[in-house]
Amino acid sequence: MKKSYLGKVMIMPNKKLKVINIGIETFAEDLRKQGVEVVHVDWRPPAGGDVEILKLLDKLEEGVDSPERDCLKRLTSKQ
Amino acid sequence: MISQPTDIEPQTGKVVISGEKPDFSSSTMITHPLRLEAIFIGSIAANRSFNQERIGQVHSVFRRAFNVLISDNQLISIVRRDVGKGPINIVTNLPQYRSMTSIGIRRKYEVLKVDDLIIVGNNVLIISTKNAKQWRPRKEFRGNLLTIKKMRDNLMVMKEVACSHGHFDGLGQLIKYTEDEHLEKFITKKLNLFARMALPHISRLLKAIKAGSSQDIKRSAKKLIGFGPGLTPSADDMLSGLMTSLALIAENLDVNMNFVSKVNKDIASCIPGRTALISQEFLMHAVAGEANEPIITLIEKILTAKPNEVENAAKEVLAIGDISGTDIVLGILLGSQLLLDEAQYLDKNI
Amino acid sequence: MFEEANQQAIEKIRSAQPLLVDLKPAGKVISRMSKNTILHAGPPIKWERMCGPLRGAVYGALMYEELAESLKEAEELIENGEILFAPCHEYDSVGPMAGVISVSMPVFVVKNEENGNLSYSSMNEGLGKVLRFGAYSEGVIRHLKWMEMELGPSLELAIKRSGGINLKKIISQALHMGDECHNRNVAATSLFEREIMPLLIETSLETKVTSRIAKFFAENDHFFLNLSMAACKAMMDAAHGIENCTVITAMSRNGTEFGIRVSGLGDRWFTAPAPTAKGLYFPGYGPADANPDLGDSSITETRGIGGFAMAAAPAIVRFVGGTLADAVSYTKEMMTITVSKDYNFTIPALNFEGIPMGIDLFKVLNTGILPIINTGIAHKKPGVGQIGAGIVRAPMECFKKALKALVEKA
Amino acid sequence: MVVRVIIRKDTYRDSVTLMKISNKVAELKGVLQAAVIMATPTNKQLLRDVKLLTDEIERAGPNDLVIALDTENEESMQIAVSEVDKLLSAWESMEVEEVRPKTLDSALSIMPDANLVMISVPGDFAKREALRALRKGLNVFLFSSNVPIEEELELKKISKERGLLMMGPDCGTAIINNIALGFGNVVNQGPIGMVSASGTGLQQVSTLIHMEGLGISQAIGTGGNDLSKEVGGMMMMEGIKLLEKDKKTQAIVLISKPPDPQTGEKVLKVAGHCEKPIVVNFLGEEIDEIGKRGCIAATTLEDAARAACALVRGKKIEKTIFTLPRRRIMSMVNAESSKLSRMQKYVRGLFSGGTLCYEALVVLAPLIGDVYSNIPLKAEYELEDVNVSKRHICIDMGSEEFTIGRPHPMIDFTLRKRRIVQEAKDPETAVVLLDVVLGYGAHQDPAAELVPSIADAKTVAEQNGRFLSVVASIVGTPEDPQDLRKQRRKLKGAGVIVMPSNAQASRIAALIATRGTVEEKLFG
Repeated sequence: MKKSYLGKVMIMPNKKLKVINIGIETFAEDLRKQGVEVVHVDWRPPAGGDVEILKLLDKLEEGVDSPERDCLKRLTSKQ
Repeated sequence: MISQPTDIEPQTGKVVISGEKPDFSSSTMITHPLRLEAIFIGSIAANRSFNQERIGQVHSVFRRAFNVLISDNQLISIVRRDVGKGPINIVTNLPQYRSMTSIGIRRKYEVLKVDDLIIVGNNVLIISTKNAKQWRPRKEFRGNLLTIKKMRDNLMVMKEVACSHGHFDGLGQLIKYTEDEHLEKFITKKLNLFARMALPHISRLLKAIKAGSSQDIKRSAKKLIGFGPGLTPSADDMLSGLMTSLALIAENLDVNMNFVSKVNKDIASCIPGRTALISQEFLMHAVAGEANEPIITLIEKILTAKPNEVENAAKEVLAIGDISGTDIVLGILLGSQLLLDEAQYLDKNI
Repeated sequence: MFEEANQQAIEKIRSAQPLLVDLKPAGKVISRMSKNTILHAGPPIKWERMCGPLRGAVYGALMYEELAESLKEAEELIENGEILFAPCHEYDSVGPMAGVISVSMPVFVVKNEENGNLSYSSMNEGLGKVLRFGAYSEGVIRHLKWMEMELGPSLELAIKRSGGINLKKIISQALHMGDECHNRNVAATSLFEREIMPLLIETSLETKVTSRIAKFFAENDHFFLNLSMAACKAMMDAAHGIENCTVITAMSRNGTEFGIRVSGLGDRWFTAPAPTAKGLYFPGYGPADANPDLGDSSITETRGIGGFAMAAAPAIVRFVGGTLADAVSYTKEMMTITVSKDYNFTIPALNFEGIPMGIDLFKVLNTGILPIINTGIAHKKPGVGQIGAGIVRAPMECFKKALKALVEKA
Repeated sequence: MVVRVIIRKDTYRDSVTLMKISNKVAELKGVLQAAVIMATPTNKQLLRDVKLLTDEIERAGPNDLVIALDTENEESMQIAVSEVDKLLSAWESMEVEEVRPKTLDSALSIMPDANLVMISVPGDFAKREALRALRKGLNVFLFSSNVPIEEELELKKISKERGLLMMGPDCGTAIINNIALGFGNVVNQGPIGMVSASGTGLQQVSTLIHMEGLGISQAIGTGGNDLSKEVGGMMMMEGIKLLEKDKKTQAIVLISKPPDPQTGEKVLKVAGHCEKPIVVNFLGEEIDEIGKRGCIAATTLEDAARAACALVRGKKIEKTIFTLPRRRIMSMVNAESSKLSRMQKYVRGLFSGGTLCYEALVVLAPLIGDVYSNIPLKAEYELEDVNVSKRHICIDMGSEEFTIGRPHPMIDFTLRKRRIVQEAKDPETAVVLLDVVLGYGAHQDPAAELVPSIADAKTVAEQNGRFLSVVASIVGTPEDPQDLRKQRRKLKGAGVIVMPSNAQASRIAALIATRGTVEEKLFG
């Protein structure tokens, strides 16, 4: 059974929120004002905002983009 | 809810950054300037820059600001919003994620003034001052004064915030021990090198101020100015906090003005040549109770506002530089305590 | 599965060893190259749709090959369908700007030792009125003849003596000397000359000849560009044609259309209208005079130098209207759309980070970040030449089309 | 002991940078001291004292940067020196501006231990980003709206499998570990947990709890559609389980607009089995429905807040009609209504918070009969044209028809200001009823925005021989950036009757509009 990340965030009282903000930048600033570490993503619409293309893309990437591999990737990327 | 990631912060949009979108109006091979708007211009910066064609030369470049050397060792600072208003500051709308060090400005670049434009380097940066408001550090505070007791409570609030949010690699470490006027007895406590070395001089300075002895004030000031880590040496920050608070509180509270201004003048007399240029600037203004807005606001809040406002104001100051903010707060704490004692004494006895 | 395929491609690109091994008239080395073949930059295009500079270059080439005496004759030939137009890329070749190569033009022969594949590129003519910008005056043709009769054969001898000049080495050194090997080649050109001159002298030509060649080199900072392109072509072709591979193996423009090729999608081109570069113009010119983007030189970006290595060339970041910080962020940005980095080529300003390697179709679409290309800006009228320099982004449309093709295939 | 100094003539670095260097180096093995200081006379003296002074420094001036190193041995000195050089040159070679990552992946490479992703991109793209975040084991706060329901379902399924928070889509606010996300208020940490499908509902309850002197343990937002038939209250049920486990939580409050019947039942069942006491406010939902399942039912957000507080304090739960005594209220009412002309008889509620609007409808309906709206209680009271008032109205100005192409009314007051004056022109308008929402994300000074148009409105009425009564409630705390007290003062200054809660504001509006005739009905 996977470890519950949520448990980490919610139940440990001194667990620090560390936030990645994608979209409206003022949200990032509001969090900084509250002393939260934030990384703001300078987001732009993928595929030039072409939703149909994105559907195709997701279809192709299904399986390729399997969660397990992502987790693995993150673990390795941390080293 | 909002269905577009439109950034509600307008200034990010304003800036025309060269690179992928150069401005086509000019069809010659000159470098394309970054255009900024000045929002506020400090009164002193205005005097220093606006009656001349050639303002000066870029002296130093930092992430949030760059300094221009005018003449006979005077500076003005061109700063990002997050630095805030100040007597020698020109506040621009450079968005926070752009660093002054990365917009092509280099040391020794010429800084010229054409009409209401400030031009840096060979058209590397052009700042329009057309819509800039003048800012002069306020001396009289707006809100009604609190009782001395309440002011003291506010000081405690500031102290607590500093203890929890401060950086203690400099003299700021002493904040924890400012209860007792005989500071030096804590010398045995585990202090960092700088705090340990500075402590005796600080407590001597405080005694000297109480006693009003110019000689001793100068003696210990000389030991302190330019002392400590950081670009603006730790002790300088402490002193500018001290002098600013003395001047401003004296201005607003019923205590002997001349006494204070004399203290500050004595300290001022020791400054020249003893510390880095930038630090010297801050000290010199502090003498007259002039400082960057966050510092003034903090002192104002201590005298007039509720604890939570003091807390926020203190956080603003603590955020200055790395350890500078904490050192400044130390100075404010010492200065305020001094004058509040004085004021209370007058309340009682006159 | 894409992942594995892409890793394969990356290995091919990383391990490629491009050597300059020969220099011969195109007809002698490029297969399928006939007397009436005209190779041009970018994806395939019919005469009717060719832009000014390209047409100019074609006229020039036909007259240079003495297939036509005048424009009129040239046009007749073309209208009678006697001329076979084809993209350089489809003949293992690359050419800057118009990129026109005809049968008797001497071309560099670059061999990828690792993989055995060959690539070819024309010799750089220098600046001013030149064929690649569509100039076809007598002077231009005379210069081409000189390159064919004197420069070509002489260099051929020298190159033969060298036993193969390692272009990878030169490029990686040049990146440490302020070149990005697309819009700036001063260092690379000097490095190349340092290798070639002694050999050239050994070949004991007349002093007059040697000095003419030396002078030609000295006046042409961009001589290495065509070699840089051939090297990149040799490296990228090694990664072409891998099943399920989504790495972009070619980006190229013919002045009308911008085209890309994807490793796993065979020799198909995915095209969109060519964008016009944004940048800085020489005195007296403006965007109105600019021709849409042109040339095979974006093969350098495809390999991860040029615009992708902008951070290596502070000298030209102002030239494309930016600051060093912008340059650094360009390179960092490109890293988000490539499969990997290549530490054979490092960038001092990024603390010796490797260059971005292997543009991934998926990453481009997922991030919406488009490949950035350093480019010269040609005047839209034939023969006027370069009027500025700047940057363009590859059009999103190309990548969308490629994805659709991939889906159909899957 | 080895001593060395590195001097950079006229070198300037941000003090932050300088300190980073000295701290980094000081951490190195074998380094006894590392000081980054300016070569001022006093600092030289110091170096002399600690035996770090060398001729080089003697020669340096107050504007020269000195890095003084003191290490155990030559070897560690070598390391330290090269480290300093590396660090300095790193900044010299390119003083990068703060890197702005372009994708979640690159952001993660900067902050590998991130644990929550906030997403506010357009709806079409929201799912992709959220999905990527969940797959990387990150909790998600999804602010974006217009996300198809089946996508929401997919996201929440995955989050459930992986034990992650999936707050939203269309999630306005949440309070996690005492941090306000999105449109949130600054409230104390405390014993009361919340799960809310309504942003403003969460804000109203959490702020009232704060004003009661208690606080919030965790307030989980679920997004507006969580209790729909399709989504089936997934996140709310997860939330309840979580708060049940959470040691800091003593009582739980659930907030939602009326849920889909089966879903509501499912949720209440889970709530019923929870060991901790649960207060439920499903605006307008039949009380006994909830009571049956062992939860405490609250008709208004305020009652929900007070009930939770009472539970924690072990006090008896009481309904609040007004916090002020009846007499005070009635004199306020008379003072206002006596000035009204005969024609003026309608309440005109203009809301920025959807839930607050709905609550007003629920409170007003039994008092003054049916109220027209763009989100009516009964279909027949749907306004055919939201821009034209008829009889009593309560309008949610945060809903689609008003927000297309412009920011939410909590940020952009243009439309509401215009409407206030418009209502003042209508001879039948007796009371304009407003909500004012403070906190992060909201306008930095709503009162300053409203006061001028309220003044205009009142003059318009006056010029036509009428008096316009304006009633408002403020959702916020004194700790909010806008400071509740400041806002209240400004509004009162403009002649606005400011009530402590939306419910109370609605009630007094009803009293004023009816000249107190509903007093008996109200106080019973």
